Amino acid sequence: MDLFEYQGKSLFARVGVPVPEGRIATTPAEARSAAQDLGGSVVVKAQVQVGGRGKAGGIKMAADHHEAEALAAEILGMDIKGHTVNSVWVEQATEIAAEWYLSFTLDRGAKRHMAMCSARGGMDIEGVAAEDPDAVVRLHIDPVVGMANWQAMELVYRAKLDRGAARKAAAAVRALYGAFVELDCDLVEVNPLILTADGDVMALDSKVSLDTSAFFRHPDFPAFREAFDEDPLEQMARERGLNFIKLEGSVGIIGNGAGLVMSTLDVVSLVGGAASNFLDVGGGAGADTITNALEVLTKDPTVRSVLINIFGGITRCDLVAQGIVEALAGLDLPWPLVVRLDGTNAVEGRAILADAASDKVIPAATMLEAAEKAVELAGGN
Amino acid sequence: MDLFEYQGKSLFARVGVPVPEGRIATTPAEARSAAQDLGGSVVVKAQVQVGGRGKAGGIKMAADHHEAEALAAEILGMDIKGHTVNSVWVEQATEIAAEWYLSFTLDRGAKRHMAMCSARGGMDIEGVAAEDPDAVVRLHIDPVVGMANWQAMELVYRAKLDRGAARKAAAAVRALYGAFVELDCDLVEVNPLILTADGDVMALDSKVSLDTSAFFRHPDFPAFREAFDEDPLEQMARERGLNFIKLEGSVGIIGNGAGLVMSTLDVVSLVGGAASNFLDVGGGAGADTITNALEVLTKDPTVRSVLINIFGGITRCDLVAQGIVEALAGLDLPWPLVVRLDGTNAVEGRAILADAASDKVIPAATMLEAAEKAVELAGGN
Amino acid sequence: MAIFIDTSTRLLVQGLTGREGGFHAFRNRDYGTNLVAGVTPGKGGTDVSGVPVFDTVSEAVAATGANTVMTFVPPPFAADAVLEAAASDGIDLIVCITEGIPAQDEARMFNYIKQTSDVALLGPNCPGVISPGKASVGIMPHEITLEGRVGVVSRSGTLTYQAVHELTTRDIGQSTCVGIGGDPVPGTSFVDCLERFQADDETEAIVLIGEIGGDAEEQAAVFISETVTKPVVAYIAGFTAPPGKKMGHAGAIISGSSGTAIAKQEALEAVGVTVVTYPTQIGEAVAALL
Amino acid sequence: MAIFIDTSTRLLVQGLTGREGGFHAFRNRDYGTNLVAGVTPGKGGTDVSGVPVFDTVSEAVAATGANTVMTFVPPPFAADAVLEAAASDGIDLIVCITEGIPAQDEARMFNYIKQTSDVALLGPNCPGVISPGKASVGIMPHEITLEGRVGVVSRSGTLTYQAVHELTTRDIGQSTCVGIGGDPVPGTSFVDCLERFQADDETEAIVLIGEIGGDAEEQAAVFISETVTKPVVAYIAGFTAPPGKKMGHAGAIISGSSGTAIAKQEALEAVGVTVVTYPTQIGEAVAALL
Repeated sequence: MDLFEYQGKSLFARVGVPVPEGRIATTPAEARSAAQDLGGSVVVKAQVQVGGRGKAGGIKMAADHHEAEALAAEILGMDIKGHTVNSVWVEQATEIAAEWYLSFTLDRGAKRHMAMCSARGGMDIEGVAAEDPDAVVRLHIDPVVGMANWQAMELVYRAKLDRGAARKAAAAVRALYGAFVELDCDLVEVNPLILTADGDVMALDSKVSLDTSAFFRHPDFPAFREAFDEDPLEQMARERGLNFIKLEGSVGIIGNGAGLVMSTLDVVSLVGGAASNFLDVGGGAGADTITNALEVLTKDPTVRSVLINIFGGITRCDLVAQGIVEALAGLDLPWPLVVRLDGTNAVEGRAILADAASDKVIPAATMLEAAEKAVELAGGN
Repeated sequence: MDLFEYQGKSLFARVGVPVPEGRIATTPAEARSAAQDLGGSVVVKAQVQVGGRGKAGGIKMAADHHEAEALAAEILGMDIKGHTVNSVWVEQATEIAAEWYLSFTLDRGAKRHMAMCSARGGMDIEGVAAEDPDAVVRLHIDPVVGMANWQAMELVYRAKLDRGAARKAAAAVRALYGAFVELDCDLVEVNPLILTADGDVMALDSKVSLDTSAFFRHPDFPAFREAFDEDPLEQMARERGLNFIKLEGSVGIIGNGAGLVMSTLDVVSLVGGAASNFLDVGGGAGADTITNALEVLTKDPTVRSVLINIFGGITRCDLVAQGIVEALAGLDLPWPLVVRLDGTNAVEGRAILADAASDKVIPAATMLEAAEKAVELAGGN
Repeated sequence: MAIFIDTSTRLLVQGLTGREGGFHAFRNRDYGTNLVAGVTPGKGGTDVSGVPVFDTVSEAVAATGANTVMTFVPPPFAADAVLEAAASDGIDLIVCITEGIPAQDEARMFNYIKQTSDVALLGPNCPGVISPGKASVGIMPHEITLEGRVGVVSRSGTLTYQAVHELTTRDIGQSTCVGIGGDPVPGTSFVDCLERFQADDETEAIVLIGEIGGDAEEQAAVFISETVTKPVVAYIAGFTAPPGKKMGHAGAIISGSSGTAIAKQEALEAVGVTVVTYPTQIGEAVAALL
Repeated sequence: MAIFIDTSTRLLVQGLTGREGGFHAFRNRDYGTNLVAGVTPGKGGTDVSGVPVFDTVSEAVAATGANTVMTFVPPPFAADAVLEAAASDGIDLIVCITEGIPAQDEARMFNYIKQTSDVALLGPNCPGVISPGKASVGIMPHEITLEGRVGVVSRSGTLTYQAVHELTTRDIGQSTCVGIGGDPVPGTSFVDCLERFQADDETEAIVLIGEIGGDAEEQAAVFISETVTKPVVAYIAGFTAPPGKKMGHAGAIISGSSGTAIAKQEALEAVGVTVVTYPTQIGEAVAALL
């Protein structure tokens, strides 16, 4: 779960990494009063869960609170890569002596944590990494014991951060690694991590992605969502425990298992259609899960046909069929349903659908046949 | 550094292990007032840094504060295995449903932590271990990752602690292991760890030994010493950074390195004498260290001769000789000094002593010769 | 032979007394798997349909000679359970079905097991493994399998079933079908499975089902070119998946151009693997190579 | 050959810029040890008497080909420094001189190195190792040594010197003298050293200096009876040491009757080791066996 910059910074402050003081604002007036509180010049920063704000004009420096108000008025409501700016973070401006890059993530290839650090932060770090790989130092960390002090020092020295600030930088590196592990993050990225004119080390930005599987250890984390501008369909699906992603096409997809659903998307595309969503009901879906999934799709006006592709294992096809029948009865489904059932209790499931004898339900014997029918019913692409 | 029971219990409480409420008292009147505070029946427990208090009559149950006062009057001032009782711990009496034994220490052979647990606690646990080894369950713990929850459960089940209390017992086990590691203990022993009549798990005793090498991480730990009734000679030596243990004989021993000093004790004994102390000046002793060591021995009236046995490595024999010369000048040394110097700068050291030409200093060429002379000068045993 | 499990498998189930654990354990037993023990702390001394339940793995292993563990334990406790199984002498395979274990727990668990033990870990978040006609450990629908000589390995549960189904309906049997699970740190990788299939006398061809993300397929391609002499058919899912909305740059810097379906397809084709476009083509492609 | 160090040793000193570290490092160099680098974080790019100093071990190893590390780092930072050295490819021996490392740090350090690396660790709290005529790493007084064919291994620093002195004054030279250190968790045990001496062509006899506490001598006795064919002379210190004022029962339960000087003497004598009564007898006893 990706956090806003200011939310990530609140976590940094929790582990003792200095961040500039700031306030959140959702209106220009709030931004003015925030700037007035903070005093002096401030930075007004669009809060969006996507990179590239700076280039898009979402980060502006204001000399005083009047200018902060004017800039907030410009930035609030902006569209940045499809994300509407609903809030700005107003923070004290900082004098920067050096800008570094630092991140912690899992290196899936090595199955270990990876720290990356560069003295060339604050700019296009992917470009830096591509053009001069040595400029981004990588260091593996054994998750069993975590990051040792010597590793933090080695990272700092190898990345050639300012030597005079090495110990302070290493302390920030370890604290941020601590946040990565203890707060169950999938990603902690700071760009830039800065050296201030006063010789302190400070996180000027944050990109933090939380592992939702670990929320049982962090009961306060789900509340971060309240600030999100979540797609209503995705929110509805999430609240029903469904793994849903909105896409651009017209064929609604429901399947069990991420791999099978991805494969279904591919097959729909190969036969000339396009999926309107990715929806994985997971393992062991009951009838309720299926009616819930169908109800989510009824809220999406772009859907013109729906393909249900189930290969039963832990999931029982008879329960899936029962869920479809319940949805036919209880919901006003505005589109035809192509249904392919195989695996556990598939015979029983097909029989239940045949008994229901609804002209909205079109059975299919294979994934390919199902995709062809669903695309045809959606009227092609 | 061995703690009093009540000091160890204060550490247990810090890590969330329940202990009975109690107060420390150094007079019968304090004991009465402590018992009054606590209310109901109490236990009055001698605080000494040695085992076997119970058998020696150092633990008594009092029905009320009057009895507590009377019992404290009996116990305070008692001698338990050479330790004078200067304080008693007055704690609320607890109804005991079961008494267990639990300890954590380092198993030097396996080089891992070892947990030991028994359902037959509260009694002579060494006897239990000798007579029925299976009654004391042993479990190695990898210090790299510490004690997992499953290990705590395994310990509890294998030791056959009361099944209904397994989860509470395992939680106490893990908390006490946490104390062992995080508080840098050499030993954490609880005998008995009890199941109360209410089904709770509680530490009714504590034997905690702290690793003084780790005091830099625990700035509050040296203060535990203030309650100790330390031997004045040992205290003086400790404050001067010397490793000193008082013994029963008449030959004072000063050497560098624990192994060499132990060997010197053995040789003194083999030639018919007995050492009055163990005193290791450690590595790299300067002249000051030697004068300090000699000054400590001047405070010991049992010393009749002193043997200085130095094999220089990091320690320079010339500095040792210089320290002896300074002591001869500055202190009134009441006994003859047999000095054996070998290793780094031994020739220079011997020359310095020869130049000093004191009749109090008797050079010796070997350990054996030195021991023979020192024992002779002490007048035999 | 088969790989991972066969008729010598003696299965212990962590969480046998739970609804899911019990359901699948007895399905496995009905298939012929030798289910010898269950472990649920606090339920030691009881039994489920005659299968004895113990408080600890070591006690269960000592009493029953179990050599394989299946873990059905809720996510907050699953890593601890797997580490208990890994520490027990006598266990050489752990199949962790549990989905939703925190990534940090998985990373610690994987690395600690690798550093201190020789046990093989399948999963977590995997459907398990089935050696048709011999044994089944996990949640795969065994009805769709057929005894034979094709090894199947997959990161995705339901796509595994799809692939097996395509083989069985063409009368092509399987030596062993393995779901390695889709989590970021799977205990067993494609490479581990390819190595076992290559060494297995009863396996003549291999089907590999991959998907976008990570570089497991790229690593498999390298291993195939260096070591695997048996024919391999692959299918990759996710060509039309939307580009991941991954935050930050770290992932992109680490993975470079790898991780996309097209990159995986190209890597596999470059080392002679037949990569099919539709899952339905898996059967034909294998038939053509046998 | 000798063991641990010889003319191929390339020494890196952690803490070369400190007073103690510098003093002993240059004494080692004066003896003939090839001192190639120092490491002190923050002092990279400087040098001490021409020996280059680096910020990190990996940088120093890359630049100088160091294969042996001597650690002179204060106790609070020593375990971290040793782990840095152990993680560096190319280092195969670490000699940790530092005294006073917390026991918990030592236990973690020892076990993690054993689980993840093949590096040998001598110490902590040890005087080091000297292969007379070849190299010296540590704080031992090399003046008392003599090149020859007797291996010496000891838990005690000054007793090692005493033993070496007894040999040299009788013109009996040493192949290598090793102080394994007296801390509860020494990186290298008697058994490790006996194994190396047994395999070393240049060692004909072995002197072992033990002391009370632990069971290292008892383990050595078992190893000697099983594996060592070369003659062994031992000396044990601590016959008259007062019984340890150890608190609690755990230690007594673990060690049972082992740990006393007499138990160690008996264990060694039972496997044919000559155990002498006075340290001064070491020389005669070795002479009698050669």
